[in-house]
Amino acid sequence: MPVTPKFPVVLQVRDLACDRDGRRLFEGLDFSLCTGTAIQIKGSNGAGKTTLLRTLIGTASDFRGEILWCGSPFPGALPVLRESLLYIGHQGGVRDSLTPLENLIWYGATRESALWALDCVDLSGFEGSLCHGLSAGENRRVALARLFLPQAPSLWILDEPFTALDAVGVATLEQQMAAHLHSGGSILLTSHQPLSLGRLASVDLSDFMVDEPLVAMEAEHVFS
Amino acid sequence: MQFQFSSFADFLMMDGHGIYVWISYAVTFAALTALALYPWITRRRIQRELQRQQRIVQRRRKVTKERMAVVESA
Amino acid sequence: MAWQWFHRLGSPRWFYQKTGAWLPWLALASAVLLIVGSIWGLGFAPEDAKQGNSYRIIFVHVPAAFLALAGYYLMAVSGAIGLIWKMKLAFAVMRAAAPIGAVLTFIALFTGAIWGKPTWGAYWVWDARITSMLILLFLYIGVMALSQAVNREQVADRACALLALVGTVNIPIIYKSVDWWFTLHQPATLRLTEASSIDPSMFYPLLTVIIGFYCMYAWTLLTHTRTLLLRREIRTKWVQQVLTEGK
Amino acid sequence: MSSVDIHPLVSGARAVPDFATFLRIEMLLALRRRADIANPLLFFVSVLALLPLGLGPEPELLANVAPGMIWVMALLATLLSQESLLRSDFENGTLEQLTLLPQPLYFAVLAKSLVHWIATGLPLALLSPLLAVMLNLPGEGYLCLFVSLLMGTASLSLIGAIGAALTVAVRRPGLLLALIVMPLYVPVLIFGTGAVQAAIDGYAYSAQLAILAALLAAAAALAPLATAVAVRISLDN
Repeated sequence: MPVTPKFPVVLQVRDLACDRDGRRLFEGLDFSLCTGTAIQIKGSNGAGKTTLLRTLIGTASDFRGEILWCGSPFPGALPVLRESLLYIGHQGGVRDSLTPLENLIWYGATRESALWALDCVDLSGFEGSLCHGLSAGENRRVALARLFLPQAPSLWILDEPFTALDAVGVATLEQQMAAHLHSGGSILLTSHQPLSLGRLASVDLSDFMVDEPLVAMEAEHVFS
Repeated sequence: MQFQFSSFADFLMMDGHGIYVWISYAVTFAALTALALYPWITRRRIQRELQRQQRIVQRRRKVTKERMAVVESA
Repeated sequence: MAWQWFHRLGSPRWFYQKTGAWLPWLALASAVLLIVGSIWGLGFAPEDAKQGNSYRIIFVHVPAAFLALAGYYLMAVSGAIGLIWKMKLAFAVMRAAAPIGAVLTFIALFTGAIWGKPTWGAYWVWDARITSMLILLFLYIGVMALSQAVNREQVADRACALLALVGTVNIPIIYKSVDWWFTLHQPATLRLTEASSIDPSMFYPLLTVIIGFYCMYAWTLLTHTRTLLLRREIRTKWVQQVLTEGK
Repeated sequence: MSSVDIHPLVSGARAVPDFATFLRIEMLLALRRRADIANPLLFFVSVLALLPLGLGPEPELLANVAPGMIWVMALLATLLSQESLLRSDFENGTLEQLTLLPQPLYFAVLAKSLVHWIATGLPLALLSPLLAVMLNLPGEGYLCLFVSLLMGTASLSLIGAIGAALTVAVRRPGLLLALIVMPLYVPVLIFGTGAVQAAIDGYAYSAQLAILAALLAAAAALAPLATAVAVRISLDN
């Protein structure tokens, strides 16, 4: 039996280019995400950070290049990827007519684990009040409580997870991320602020920007 | 096969049904003509749009070139 | 290989260059057939025994109604091809087919209403066919409204294709139900187009106009698709060449 | 093989809500946002109450228009409440989360349509005897009106969800949803009113009800599929 490496690759991106409204956002993007590591996607506003994440979870389908989940290519690999995916987007996926507890139960949590996770994000006591009564930061913490559920999926894709969080919240989240990486999970996140995580790589989308998005294209594409 | 009407006026009248028949044909061919003309109009608009975009690109190139020159000379 | 052929057919540039050669012939054929057929139908076909001269509207009403329905299926099929193979050309054809189909449906409705006046004594009668045509017009308008409302072209393409497909599944049901509804509410009156036995002296001009309409439809669809392609592919070199040279 | 070591493909054990949880929470939401759904319903019931004031109180006249009027109002009530079916979920990101679940979107969409029907069609069907009394519908039509509304509104909810999914990302949908969905509602309307009319006239109406049931079966099988595709299309934005 060959020596199994400590950090095998789960998600591979090869020569990826994403378009939006006929405008090329970035091209030639290459990176690999291994178990136990995190990648921080950087880039200025409009560089395509959110589009990249939405491409990787399969919501946006306008890309060229290759994306591989555990070696098998998109879009065939998407159903398997979704089984180990936890995605929190710009909109947290929290319904304001539900209580934090009900929101977590909708995500498949049991009552006990939901209460525990809410306690972790310092929302104990709020589990029974409707979310539209909570502040923006508190709503964000309800969304992030999913990361604290036991049996959280192994791949975390997070879009600006630190927005609207206070210093304590940021510290708690960083701690949880470190624990997740330690237990063999992997994280892909966009954030403007510097992170203190052990195994962290960063990808700057500005390095893959197209110089002149308006210039005439030589090649033509039959399939959109 | 022969012409069914005795005179041209008769042809236009069609026993009192002329108005209905002629309006139908007129509207049909007007609509078909409008359909046929529409691509021409759009094409002209696209041409103008392309010229506008090319002007923008040229201006941007010129501006960046000038700026580069300023930076290099400084 | 079959795939290569398919791939090439899907290339907007190949399509644009290839169809450019067909256009004059199609235009000529449709002009000749439409003019000959119309004059034949208006002046030389014999008068109808029951309806008199007003029946001459048949020569524009029937072809328009024919193509309005066929056009919807064509739109849905090209939408399906676009959805399955993500082919940009198929979406362009679909988008071009919507307004053309809507105009043809309007022609069929309008001439049907005009025809109703001398036949039934009223412009609008809730006849099964006219009602079905009206619903078809709404289906077309729905697709066009959706394509206008969605901002991103690619999303609009796929949304319209899906809507067209849903409409296609529904059209037979709608037609059957409207037919049933009509027989329920009204005893069979004089139908506008009795398909039973049409005399050859009326059938040949009708056939001429129908073929003329088909040619016209093909020509219109091609020109609309071509302009749509120019707009969508404006960033490619070949489109910019076409646009700057062909002034 | 490439030089990198690739993690073997394994299915993650992701906690996933079951259909019952799903349905329960959707019901809870419908209950808490009842104004969104109830207001169109109440609006059309009040329109029906205004109708005799406009048409005149003659019992025969009202009885003549009753089946059609009640059915058109049912159609408009389901249509108007359809717009809020997916919109708030789209805005708060829950709809996107729904598409990321490993199980097919079909069941989630079906649950949503079911809850929509329970919140609009069912109360409307239950209210129908009252509306029928107000509009002087002959007694023979009551049962048929109730049953046809029960089945017909379920089809309307299912079909309308397609339109709701297609227009969910449109910023100002206005009457777009109505424009898209209205033609698709025609068969249900025709057979619904046809059944009630037949019942009033003393004919057998089981054939029409059977067709309504067939339409419902087809809608339940196909409409959520189309809705699921439409949701994915709308989210790719």
